[in-house]
Amino acid sequence: MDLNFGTDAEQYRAEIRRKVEEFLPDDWRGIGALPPDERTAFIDRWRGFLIENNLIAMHWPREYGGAGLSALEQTIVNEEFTRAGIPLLLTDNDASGFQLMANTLLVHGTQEQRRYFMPRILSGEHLWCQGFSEPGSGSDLASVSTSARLENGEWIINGQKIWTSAGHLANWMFVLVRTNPDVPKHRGLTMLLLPMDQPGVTVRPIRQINGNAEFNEVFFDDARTAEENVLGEVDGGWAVAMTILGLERGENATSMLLRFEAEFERFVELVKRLGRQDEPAVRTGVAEMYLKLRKLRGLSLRAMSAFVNGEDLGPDAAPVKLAWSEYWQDLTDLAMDGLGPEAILPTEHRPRGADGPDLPGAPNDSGSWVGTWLNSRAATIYSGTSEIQRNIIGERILKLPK
Amino acid sequence: MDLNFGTDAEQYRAEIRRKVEEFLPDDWRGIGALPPDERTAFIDRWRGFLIENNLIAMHWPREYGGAGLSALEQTIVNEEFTRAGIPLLLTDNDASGFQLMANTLLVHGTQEQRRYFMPRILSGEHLWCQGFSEPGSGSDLASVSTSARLENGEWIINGQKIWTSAGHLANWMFVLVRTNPDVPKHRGLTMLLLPMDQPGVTVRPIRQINGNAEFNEVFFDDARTAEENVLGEVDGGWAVAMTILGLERGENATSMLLRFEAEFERFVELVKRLGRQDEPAVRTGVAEMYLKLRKLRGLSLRAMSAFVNGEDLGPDAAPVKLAWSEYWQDLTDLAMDGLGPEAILPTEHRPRGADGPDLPGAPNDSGSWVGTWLNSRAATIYSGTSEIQRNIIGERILKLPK
Amino acid sequence: MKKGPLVDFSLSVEQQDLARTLEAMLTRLGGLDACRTAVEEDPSAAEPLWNGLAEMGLISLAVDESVGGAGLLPIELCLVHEALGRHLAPVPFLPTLLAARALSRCRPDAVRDELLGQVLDGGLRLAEFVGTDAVSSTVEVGRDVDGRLVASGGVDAVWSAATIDGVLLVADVDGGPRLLHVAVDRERSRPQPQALDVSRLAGRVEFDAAPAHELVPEDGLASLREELRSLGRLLLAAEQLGVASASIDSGAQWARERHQFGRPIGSFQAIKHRLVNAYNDMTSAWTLVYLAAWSLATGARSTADDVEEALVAANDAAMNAAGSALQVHGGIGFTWEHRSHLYLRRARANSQVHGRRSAHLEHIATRVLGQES
Amino acid sequence: MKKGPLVDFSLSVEQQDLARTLEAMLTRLGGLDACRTAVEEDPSAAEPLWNGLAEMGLISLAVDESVGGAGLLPIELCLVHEALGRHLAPVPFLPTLLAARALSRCRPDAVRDELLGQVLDGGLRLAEFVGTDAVSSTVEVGRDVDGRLVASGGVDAVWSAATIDGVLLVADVDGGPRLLHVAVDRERSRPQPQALDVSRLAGRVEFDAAPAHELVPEDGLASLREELRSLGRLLLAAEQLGVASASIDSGAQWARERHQFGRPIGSFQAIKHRLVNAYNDMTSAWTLVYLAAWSLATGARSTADDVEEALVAANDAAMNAAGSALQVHGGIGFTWEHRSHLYLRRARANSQVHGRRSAHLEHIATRVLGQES
Repeated sequence: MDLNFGTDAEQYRAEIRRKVEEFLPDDWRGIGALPPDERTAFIDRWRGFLIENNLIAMHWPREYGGAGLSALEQTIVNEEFTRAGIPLLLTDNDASGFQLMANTLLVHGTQEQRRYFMPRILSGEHLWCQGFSEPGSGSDLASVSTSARLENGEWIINGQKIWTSAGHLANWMFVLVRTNPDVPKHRGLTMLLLPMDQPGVTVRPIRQINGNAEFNEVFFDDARTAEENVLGEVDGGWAVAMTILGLERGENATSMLLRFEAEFERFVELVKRLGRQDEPAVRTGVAEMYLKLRKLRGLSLRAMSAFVNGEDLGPDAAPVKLAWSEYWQDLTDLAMDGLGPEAILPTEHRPRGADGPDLPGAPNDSGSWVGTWLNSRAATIYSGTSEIQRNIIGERILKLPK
Repeated sequence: MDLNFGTDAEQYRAEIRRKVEEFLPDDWRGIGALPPDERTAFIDRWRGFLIENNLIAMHWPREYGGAGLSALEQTIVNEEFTRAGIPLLLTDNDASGFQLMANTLLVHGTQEQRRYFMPRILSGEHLWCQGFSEPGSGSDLASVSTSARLENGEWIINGQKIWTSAGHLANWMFVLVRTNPDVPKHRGLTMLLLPMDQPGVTVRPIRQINGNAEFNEVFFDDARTAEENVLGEVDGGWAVAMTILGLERGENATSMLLRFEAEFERFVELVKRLGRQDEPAVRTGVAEMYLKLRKLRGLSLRAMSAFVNGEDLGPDAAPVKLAWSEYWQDLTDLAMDGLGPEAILPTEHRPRGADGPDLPGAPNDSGSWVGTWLNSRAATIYSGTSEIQRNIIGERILKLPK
Repeated sequence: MKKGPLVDFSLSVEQQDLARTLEAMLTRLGGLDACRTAVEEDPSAAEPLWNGLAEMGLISLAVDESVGGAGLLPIELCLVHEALGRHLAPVPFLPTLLAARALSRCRPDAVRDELLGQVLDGGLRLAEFVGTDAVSSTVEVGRDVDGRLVASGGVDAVWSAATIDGVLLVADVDGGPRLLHVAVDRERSRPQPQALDVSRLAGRVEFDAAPAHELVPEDGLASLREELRSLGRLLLAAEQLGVASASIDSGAQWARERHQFGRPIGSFQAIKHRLVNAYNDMTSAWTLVYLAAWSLATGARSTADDVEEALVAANDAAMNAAGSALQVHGGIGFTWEHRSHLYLRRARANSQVHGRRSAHLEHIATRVLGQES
Repeated sequence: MKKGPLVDFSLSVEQQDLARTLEAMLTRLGGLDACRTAVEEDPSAAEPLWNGLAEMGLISLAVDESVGGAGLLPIELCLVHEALGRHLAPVPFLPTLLAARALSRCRPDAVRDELLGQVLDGGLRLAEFVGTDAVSSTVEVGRDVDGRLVASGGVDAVWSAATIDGVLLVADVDGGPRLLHVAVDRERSRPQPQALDVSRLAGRVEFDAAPAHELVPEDGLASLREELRSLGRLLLAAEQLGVASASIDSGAQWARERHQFGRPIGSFQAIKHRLVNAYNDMTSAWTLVYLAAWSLATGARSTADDVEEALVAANDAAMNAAGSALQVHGGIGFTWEHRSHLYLRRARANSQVHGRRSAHLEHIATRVLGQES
């Protein structure tokens, strides 16, 4: 057990921090402080910085155009970018492309697939999305019914997917389909790679309760893809899906933590701005939240430690997800209570993503907190509901029966 | 809706209160304030008072020697006795005899059974206990395996019961046994009435975590009872058991509430004695507990209203049980936190029953709270665990599937 | 001794009729769908509902008989607000009712009498900031050339802002707080889309030298404010019971229908017990709301405290129920098209109106433990 | 750049060996059964355990090398206390260890040297009230005819009271607080059966003109008390992790074996998720305890705060785990014979030692929000 950061790591961190500081303007307060219409231009300049410093695909091996950084270096870079108030993903499709698709190709892809797809992710030519859930298959993923059959060297796909993040912006999709209806449900699935720009594919955005539309329904009506566009084995799609769902490896554990720590500071500022810091129930509530944040810190550091030391976190990733999603809902509930009548007609500022705290540098106002409160409601549902997370811990760690 | 007490009721209450006050000594502070060795003598005098005022079996019909009080009158009497700090049950067997057995005889007993057994309960000749749970059958009561077979006009009983309250003091038991192993499990059960003073019955007390032994294991080794000692139908014991388990009719709803309200006052006294009333987390915790107590009050009044108005509370009894048992555990946890190091070596005063707050008038000391804290741990287990209560509400009120 | 009455929670035949009639009307007029249409497309979709409520004469339940009402009937009003909450009625019924109560408790004059008459007829919709403070209020009151009071400025968080005819508020006049009615030009009011509770069509109402009329409370302004605060809190608490009940019904229905892993999800205890906890919270809050209504009806000294405790319990119950219903629905509950967020927003917005939970807790602590020293 | 080290939570080979050896010894010496025997029948049943710990020389992990120890090793000490908590070891190891630490930080003299030597050899069991206040302390210190210090009175809540050889405590001498060692006559000490934690065999220790010796802390008494408070809290928190872990194991095992309604009860989510919540509490508390141990080991300025937060988290985790295990066991868990209550009592008693949860919360609030004004 050694809970210090090593000297080498601190040197590397200092180097990254210096580069970032040189790049950023003097009055930089985080991307949330930029007027929304200037953010795209900033992201483009930032992409240039990443390319210049060979940090654009930092976790990919060099042979596919990545930076080949070690787990420790990735962690440090992610932390430093987060600390600077810069999002780690530059487009809405980066999570699916740079992270999920690329990492899965490295596990299950053929050499040809890697050589073909990875450079196109890097260049931005291919923008990926994922097709897993269906209206009838949410927590019970193995029950998907979208079907694919092989005809004349092409897969013909019919059915529907839902909750496809950034599907309206993507031109490729990895999609879990049923290729054999006659075997037990886990064994008849295949992961296909599918070009979206074709008549058989229809994308319909879903408006969420925060007013945004990040997710989509995707309909397949004799959609087609080439026979070789199978990731992994035919009828072996379940294993590939499990790889993808298990890709929460820990490189973001501490950068996510930094976002929550920054948000907690905003929360304390809010409490003080509202003048409620002497109220007994506020003091008690804030102390309880701080304790939860500290526990989240402990769990996040442990997850990061496992990642850096090359261990597989496995089911121990579930307590981290549970901790942050439930902490987040409690914190935003407390912020809403603090806002009182201000929250009824909030400012027009609306945080966009439901994946975590408002952007760094964003105004600390009623719009920010009302939007964040709404967004936080989704956190116990996506990426495996809290109920499923608890089942995972109960069955895989405590060995309780199904 | 009429949430006042009526004038007639208030007159009756005043009359009862006057009689009780006349009986009690001037310095009376509740039975818990008596030295333990004087309590039995007091209970004996109190029994005389009850007999004299025809209140000894107040809910029984007059033809069986009861007072035949209306539901409203029973409620008022129970409240007044409780307010005066006198326990409603005079012996440990009264709950099984005066309440469960007598009320069940009134529903399922034959005229002969009522005429034979009820006077003997009244005189104290028969002291009853119940035999339901078995080591393998707790929440799943229908799976009991203690067996009875008919031989030469007698039932021969073999098996084991557990959690028999006051079984070591009883001389009769109503016992749920399997008389037909070849039908679905709910349909092969019979409720037998069994004399305990016989060689085939062995009673072994179970020491509880509070150091007391109120419960027992009871072993049957060719125990016998006469063929006619069946309550209800042969193989119809499940219906009788359900009647018994449903006998929480509401007459005690408000007297139980009064006990918790008195305990809350003791708790507030304790907080002040410890000088912790200005601590923010104490203020918050006390306010949250008070809110829970108020909710318990609302639920208890509703249960009493249903009883007085002749309605069957049915599954709506479950929220009351859940509310008080979980409130009680939270309150005693808070009291333990307040006690701090005092609780490590508490006074020797140990509250006895796990069925509710310490006796009225008992010393407000560390022994009282440590003992009550331990006792409260059982409240979410006995009389249907919290898990079972929630199933009942979910399935019978919200119509959720099993 | 005869049976009861003694703490009888059952509804009288008249009360049952009232609840049934109102429920039937709300269902006939489209229930939640009407709300959805009013929110998404055309605010006037809520007109039939307002007219239906007006025809039932429900405002009169908050006005004494001496001034043309039916007498203040808190139990009946709670039943009404439970139903309105259940259907998320997108009309400014509660503020109008509270304004009517306020008008009825003011010294009669021509303006008051006309306003009260119109309100009782359902011809006027009012906003009310007497029992609560107006949000972001910037109202300046002066006099026009004829010496008549005129108000300029605006208030935020007005329910159904686009349909409001006037506002009852407290503002400084000649150096002291006065109760005023300010006429509203509907052209200057509109709902704002970022409102927390989109089903309220809440928004900002602005005045520019609008005619204002001073009203004189019979028992003084402070006493009127206190009365309206208790009544407003009680009825909002009752509305929260309706929000909770509809949320639990919605969640339970989905849990019965939705299958995963070959079973209805309601058979999983994680789902079942979550809904049960919400049901228990609602049930206990229900008892506190009606006990508080009884306190108010009988003028009990504990009324303000009883109402405060009922309000906290009802807010908690509504938030728990709406949050649980959303979670039980999973992804579909997070979509704009689904009703889950409408209930969640209503539950939360209602919780914001009458003081913070943290402040209520400290009031309770003070009652139990005494002032913090 | 090479891999790590960077926040590495994994145990070194030596640490794993230490944990394994200790666990094996505790199991070999009867584990919980030995505790049960010591509690129910004969306190001397715990002797082999004490001797085993002494042979392993574990006290030396709290004593600097300069005075004969192995250097203060908080991580290793946490591992040791996790194991002791898991087995509810009925020996006064922690107070003796803290006393040893205190002795090692005092100015050497003949008495100190002899006491320290004996403690390091395992020949002495001490109670310690330096980092905490003694409970119900009524100690009066005076001088005998030869001018030597003597103490009379007693202290409550001494662990393993019947086996204690001496007490380290702070008492007034000549008008100021001093650190004293008071020799104990074992005949005057006994466990008391109503003790909350029966497995501690806690009781009252009394003195009657017992020889007392003043010890002089090298860096002053206040600084020593603070150091011992942090170390004591940390190790008690580590013990709570062991209590939590054993409780969860016990509950999970029962949930796998016990069948009701034709299924193992662990397949019901009400049971499964309850144990999972306890596991999550324990896991997060585990990380805070070891991070706090690291702070203490490296002398971080945040040590006292880190330790306080770890302690609250570990107390909560132990209470949740022990309470959940009892509930999962149902009736059988409420019996004296079952181990559930031993864990519950230990978890609760440990939570009573180092300040109230409410007070810790207010300290945290002050750190985050500033003093209440």
